[in-house]
Amino acid sequence: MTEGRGKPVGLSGDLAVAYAVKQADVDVIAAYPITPQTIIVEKLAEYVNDGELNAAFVPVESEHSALSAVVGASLAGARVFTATASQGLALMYEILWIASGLRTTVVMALANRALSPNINIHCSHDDAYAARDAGWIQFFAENVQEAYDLTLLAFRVSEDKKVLFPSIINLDGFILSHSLERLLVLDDKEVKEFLPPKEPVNPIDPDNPKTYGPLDLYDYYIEHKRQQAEHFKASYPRILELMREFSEFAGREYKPIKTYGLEDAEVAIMILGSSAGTARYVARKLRAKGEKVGVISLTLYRPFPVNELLEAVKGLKALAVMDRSYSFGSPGAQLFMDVTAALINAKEKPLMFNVIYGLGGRDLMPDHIVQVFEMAKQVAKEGEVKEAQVWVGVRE
Amino acid sequence: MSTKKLGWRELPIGAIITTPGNSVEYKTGAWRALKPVYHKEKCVKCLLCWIHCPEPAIIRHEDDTIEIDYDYCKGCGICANVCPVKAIEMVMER
Amino acid sequence: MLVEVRWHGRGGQGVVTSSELLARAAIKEGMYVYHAPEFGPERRGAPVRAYTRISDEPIELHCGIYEPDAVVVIDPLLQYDVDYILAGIKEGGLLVLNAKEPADVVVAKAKEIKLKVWYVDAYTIAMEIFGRPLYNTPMLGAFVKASGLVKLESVLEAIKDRFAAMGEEIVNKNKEAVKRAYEEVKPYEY
Amino acid sequence: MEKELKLIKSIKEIPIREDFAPGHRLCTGCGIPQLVRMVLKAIPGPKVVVNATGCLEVATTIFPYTSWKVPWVHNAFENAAATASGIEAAFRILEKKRGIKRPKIIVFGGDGGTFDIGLQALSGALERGHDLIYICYDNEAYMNTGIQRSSATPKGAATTTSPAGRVIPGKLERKKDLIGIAVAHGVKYAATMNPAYPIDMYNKIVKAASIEGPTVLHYFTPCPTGWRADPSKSIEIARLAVLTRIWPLYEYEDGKYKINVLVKKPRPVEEYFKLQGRFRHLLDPKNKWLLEEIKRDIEENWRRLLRLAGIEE
Repeated sequence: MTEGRGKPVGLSGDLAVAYAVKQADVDVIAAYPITPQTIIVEKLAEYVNDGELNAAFVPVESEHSALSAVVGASLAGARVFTATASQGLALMYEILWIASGLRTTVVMALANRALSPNINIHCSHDDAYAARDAGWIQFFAENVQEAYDLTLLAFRVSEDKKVLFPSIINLDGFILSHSLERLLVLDDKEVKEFLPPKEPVNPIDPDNPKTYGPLDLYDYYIEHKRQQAEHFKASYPRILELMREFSEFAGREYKPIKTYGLEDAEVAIMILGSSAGTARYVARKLRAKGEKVGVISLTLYRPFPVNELLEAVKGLKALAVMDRSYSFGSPGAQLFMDVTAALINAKEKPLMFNVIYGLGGRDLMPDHIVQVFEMAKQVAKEGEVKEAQVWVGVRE
Repeated sequence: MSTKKLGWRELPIGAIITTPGNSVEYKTGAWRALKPVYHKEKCVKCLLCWIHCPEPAIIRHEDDTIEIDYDYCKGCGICANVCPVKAIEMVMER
Repeated sequence: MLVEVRWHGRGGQGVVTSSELLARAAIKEGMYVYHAPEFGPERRGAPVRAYTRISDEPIELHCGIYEPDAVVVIDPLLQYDVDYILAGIKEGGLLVLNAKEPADVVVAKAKEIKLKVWYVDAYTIAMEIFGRPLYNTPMLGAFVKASGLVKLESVLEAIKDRFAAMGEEIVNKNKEAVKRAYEEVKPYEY
Repeated sequence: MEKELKLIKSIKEIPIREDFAPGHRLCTGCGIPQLVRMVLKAIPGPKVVVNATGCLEVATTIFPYTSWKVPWVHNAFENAAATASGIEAAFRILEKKRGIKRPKIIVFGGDGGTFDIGLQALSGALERGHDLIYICYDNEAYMNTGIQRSSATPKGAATTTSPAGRVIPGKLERKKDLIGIAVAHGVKYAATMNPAYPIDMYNKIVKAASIEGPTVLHYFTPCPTGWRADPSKSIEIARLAVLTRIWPLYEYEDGKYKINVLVKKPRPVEEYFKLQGRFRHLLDPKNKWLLEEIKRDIEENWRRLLRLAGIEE
């Protein structure tokens, strides 16, 4: 990541998100506290009560109501924000689908946290994956700078007339949410240039009454779903354009997919969130010793960058797809299923296996990454996958 | 929205309905078994039938006489029941 | 250059704040940082760790610190818990203790792995300045002197930013605590 | 600033304009449309309707048709009050920031969406003090899913999940006190309404709409299907509910309770029960104990209201 524009400051992931939301001049915030997201909404409440942000802060009584309220506010034409994690996302689940189906422009920060049981406040990607089918654009931040930038970008993307879908910015609970990093923050005026006030499409208007959220039976439901699906797919090139625009604007490059070392890598790790940096750190050291290893990570998880992935894996002999979650009874965990499905018809594709790591905040250490690269090398050497799914960082 | 069922490309986004009150295109009069008949000469213009009608299928005129809109009347009989002077009578549909 | 510092203390002593202030001071000098509290519900009195990673290049590592270049023990009693505080510390690394005199047990181990040991009586400093055993800013001052990693002025500025909302008195007391420890901390001669 | 209230004395004063179109698919003889028509008539300015999942929602907006000539929003079952909160908050801030005119927010929820699954969201909205009128159309069971008991189902009523069985003769629990719940949240105005009393109803809606902040209206909704009653008798049944003291018409305003229809000599509850299949088993001598219990409950509730209204017995 290049430096780009902005003033250097030290902020935690949560505070960086809150700062971006303030700069976005959001109109309505509704949220319910849940660790590790709480700091975001506490800070936003402070901005509002100190008069630094002219927004309505709706201190709802549950996450279900948080998302319900911002859905309503978005339909009314407001720029809206909420944040949650884990159980909160699970409680919102029903409304996730409605938020997308009604084509709202909700932006939500998800400070990724493991789902119960057992209750744990630390990082897993269970919550992000739980939202994957619901029609939300999903970004994964790798560091605090990205959490900030992607929050600003998310408003622009969601409200774009060629998109009109809600967005989630994933930031690893504690590892990013509560950790302070140096980042560059843009000037308020610059943010306004990139992100002008929302121009609502079909807002609630008593002079032009519309019916939102009707009963939709078998004679129309499937057409509406098809439309939503096609529009979601079609949003992809537009998201790409907006990522490019933001990159130029901020001087920091954003692409749906990040690759490292793939020009000559024989084996690679694919991973989401803050651990991508750890993987790259290890890969860099290994490459310095002449090992042909690489790392793939996603900044954009939904819509899934299929073509970019196809391009990236060319020449790879083995790919370890790492999931910070588990999908019971399925052929692989969630990212693994995405990746294998994306590559299924590719002429050239690596052997793939799934690595489960980091559940409930178990630290992913550089040694674990070394271990996974070793497994990948073994698979590449043997030309077959003996174990389709393995766990690292767990006591046997 | 006409009777032609639109494809996904033509439908408004978000499944919204942009034509307020277009349920009038759906005639519920066919549900009716009993039919209210209005006897204007008996009517005392109390408007109880008008205010209690669940559709609304009772049209209130400027002079507070009424007219029954058989396109929508489901024949519940509330109007006949609330009429204090029996100006509405329920009869067999056919 | 990548320097990894691990802070040891107990809940309520400001371990996390020490690490955060160091990170903020480093940012002022144009460096990259990753400051992370030990993740877990904080309980007053329970042992707590915090991590500061400082580099002149962007930091990609997002994991805990297992092989620190420096360890700062802000609680005076934890120096007896030698294996815990020195776990993974690099040979020849820096150890900063809150102690009138380093305990024999810690000195013995430190000598074995050639640590540079510095110590300061942060208890006395804290009691005289705050009237309470608040060790975070004195131990930060001690670390800054012992490590030379950041300038004293950067730390003082970071304190001003961090405590401004709490009023001038708090800012000044913390500055004073940093400065006194900065002056009083001394290397242990084996 | 006191707004001048346009209260009415005669049905003739009720505006002709209809913002609720026919062609909806509510059951024959349903009591809900009368409420909706009245609300849209009594609140003339710009307004937005938020609707919880339920009979009203499904029957009036079957895509591609809508009976609504005002903006209408349905989100889900339990979150109408939360959705309305967000809309209200949005318009309030958009009014400040962009000069957009703030409409009146009206919420309709059935008894399921209000008493049960939506109670938390309603409590939150009332506590936060959003400027909205929450109206519960209470048909005393989950009618949309096919007549299952709710916490608004009255004692003794048979539903599909509280059937009049050989051992347990219908629902044995009392109905929740929605107005009490609303008042406990500190709302300025709350009232019960009944379709047999249209002028009272109209004026209550006008009063509720005149208040800045949350208000709660509780409407008795005859349901011929769920109550196993003659659709033509919906209004007759509704009136009997008041005259038997089963559904007292009262309001809470500025800290005071007022009984709007002071029933001096109540009609026998049996008259009300015999018109509805859901209560018919109560007239069986073997269930006399339950009937007696219900009568005591009604009596007790009436005395409670008299006390609240400061009326000597």
